[in-house]
Amino acid sequence: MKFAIQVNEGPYTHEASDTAYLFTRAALEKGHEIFRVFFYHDGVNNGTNLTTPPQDDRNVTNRWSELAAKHNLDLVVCVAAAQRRGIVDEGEMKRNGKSAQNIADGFRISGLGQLIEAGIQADRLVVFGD
Amino acid sequence: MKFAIQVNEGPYTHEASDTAYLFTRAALEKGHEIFRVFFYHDGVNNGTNLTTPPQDDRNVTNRWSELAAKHNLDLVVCVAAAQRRGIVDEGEMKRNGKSAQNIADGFRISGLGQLIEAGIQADRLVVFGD
Amino acid sequence: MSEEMMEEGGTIKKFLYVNRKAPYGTVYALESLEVVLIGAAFEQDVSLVFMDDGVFQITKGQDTAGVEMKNFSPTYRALEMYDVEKLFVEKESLDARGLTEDDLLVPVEVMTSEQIRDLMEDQDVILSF
Amino acid sequence: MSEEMMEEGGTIKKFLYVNRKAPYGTVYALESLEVVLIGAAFEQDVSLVFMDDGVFQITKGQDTAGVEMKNFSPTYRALEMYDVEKLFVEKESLDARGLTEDDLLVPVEVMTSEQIRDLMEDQDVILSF
Amino acid sequence: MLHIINKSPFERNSLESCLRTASKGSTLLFIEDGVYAALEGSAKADTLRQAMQDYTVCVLEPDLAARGIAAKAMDGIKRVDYAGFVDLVAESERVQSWL
Amino acid sequence: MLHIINKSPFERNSLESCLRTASKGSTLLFIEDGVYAALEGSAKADTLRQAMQDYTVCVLEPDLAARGIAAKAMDGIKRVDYAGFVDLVAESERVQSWL
Repeated sequence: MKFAIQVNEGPYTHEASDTAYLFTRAALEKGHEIFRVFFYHDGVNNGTNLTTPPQDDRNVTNRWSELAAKHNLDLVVCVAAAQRRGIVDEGEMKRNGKSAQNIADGFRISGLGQLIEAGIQADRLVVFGD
Repeated sequence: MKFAIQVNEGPYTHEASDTAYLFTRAALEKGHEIFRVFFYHDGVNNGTNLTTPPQDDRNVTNRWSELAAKHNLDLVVCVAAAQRRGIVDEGEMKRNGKSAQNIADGFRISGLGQLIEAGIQADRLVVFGD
Repeated sequence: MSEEMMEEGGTIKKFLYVNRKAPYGTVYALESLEVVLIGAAFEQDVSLVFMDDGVFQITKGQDTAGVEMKNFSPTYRALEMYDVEKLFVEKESLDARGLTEDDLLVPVEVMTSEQIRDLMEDQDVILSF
Repeated sequence: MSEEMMEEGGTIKKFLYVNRKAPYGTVYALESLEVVLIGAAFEQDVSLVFMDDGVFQITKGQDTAGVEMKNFSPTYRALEMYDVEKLFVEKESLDARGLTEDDLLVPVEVMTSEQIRDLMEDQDVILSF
Repeated sequence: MLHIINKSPFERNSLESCLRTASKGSTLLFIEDGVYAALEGSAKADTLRQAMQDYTVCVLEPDLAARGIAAKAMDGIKRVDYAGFVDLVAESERVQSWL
Repeated sequence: MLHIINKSPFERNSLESCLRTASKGSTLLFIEDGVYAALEGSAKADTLRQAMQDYTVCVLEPDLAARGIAAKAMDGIKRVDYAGFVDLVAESERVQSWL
């Protein structure tokens, strides 16, 4: 079956990203397809490569990046939400005259249409948030 | 009177940073002293210089930076909370091998002791959060 | 998914946006509205439900000058132009807040919890904010 | 502030940490504990109150292997070593959750709402999480 | 003592918890989504009316106006702006935010 | 239909709102802080016991264990792991998260 996942909260502050990750991993292990993981609201903060969590804690962003690399996942960060919160790729950096980019491996910035498309294309859309 | 302010949530997602800003500005206008504004939990996300909010909306980070410049405010971002969420200054960038820094003008990264000190030194500590 | 239809080569699904949070205290109401506006271009079968504190999103007379935020409530009036016309409000939520249909800034259909229940069961995709 | 004293050249204030949120669902409990640990070095007069869902922070038997998070509950047992020994729990919050003192992993003093009320009025700085 | 409540009483338990532990004579200030507690005719109006007998009840006017309920707030609630908020904090020996 | 509840019933109104609008025969899944609804002997236990007559009630076991209440959950609640969570979603024609 084809799943789409929406993540509405950033790393660590809420459990949403953890649950979404563990759900996604379990779905892949069961042979399901993940059409897309869409990061919205503070969820875009999962896509920064600038975190340094404590050594004895999970690394939320790296975990997503690694799962994406292994299963060729489409991790999409909403551009409008990302602009409000400061998640930037090379294109956004140039377009908005920012001094740096901080998008993590395996994530890409795109529009809200990607969420609607995921809702249309997937058999199930599951929302994780606060 | 000497106030200290604690901000626990990031820009836009919760009203906390807005209320803290408007409170701080009003306190300064009334002639009070702001000993320190301490950003904790997701509040550290107020200190990124990578946001590009919509043109017709307020710019939460710039507003803090400008208020700090005008009144010589001490805007402190908690280092432990910042590491979990990817707010980085030059020192942190080098120490943790990060590719970029994103700390906004007028903000500095320091330890939790700065919050306790603020509680001790200020006449009132007001907490804004979720 | 029995509700799906193929039309002009595309799938049409029933999308329900469930709005349960108050505006301004958090950004969910505003960013949910942004999804609805973008989503309108996809020509799906869209409904919006306002329940719990979500009914405050469409309360008349919002004036955000004092909090220095953008008043986005007029945008709900523009939904019609995007062919988003199915707006439902839970009666029980209005009652608990001392509000009536007259307090709302857009035409809506007021529904009981039971009717909302049936509406939810008739959807393909439920986006909750 | 009548409670302030000068001692060895420093101010000693009464700090109260009010913990009202459950662990793991949000990070507030963990990051609040980090404040308490750092704050201990300042040798202030520190009290902790656990009320509402905050009582779950010190519930016995937490096992976080399945959620792949760090179990930070043993740290509450270490507070004693930091001379943080005044831990109060609201009885009404325990009762509503079907818990008793036996379910808690650290020695605490169980207080009624009225006693918590007096405790709050006796503080200089209240940090709420 | 000043108690600051920023959560909707329809969504969360902060108002109840505050009322359980606030001393008589304290001041309650409703801000952000907390201002919905001031709504006349709501299911929480009786709770607040009762509270007004033991406490001074204030509401942050800009948050009330933002939400379109400035004309619907109960009588007897003191309305303050941000400057008035600052005064309340300055006048109170201690402050508790019910986050 | 699958209803996912991730908020503590002691802090928020999501459980009540879900019960008001969930059809008989639906499945309720408690995750994250929502799992506290499963506590035997709590002030919400009767609400949940009642709900178990109309709905299939499930709880995410890893979240229950994390919170130290695995031994305190009410009888009659089905415990699932993440794989079981995936199955519940796959089996349900539609999913509503009560955020």
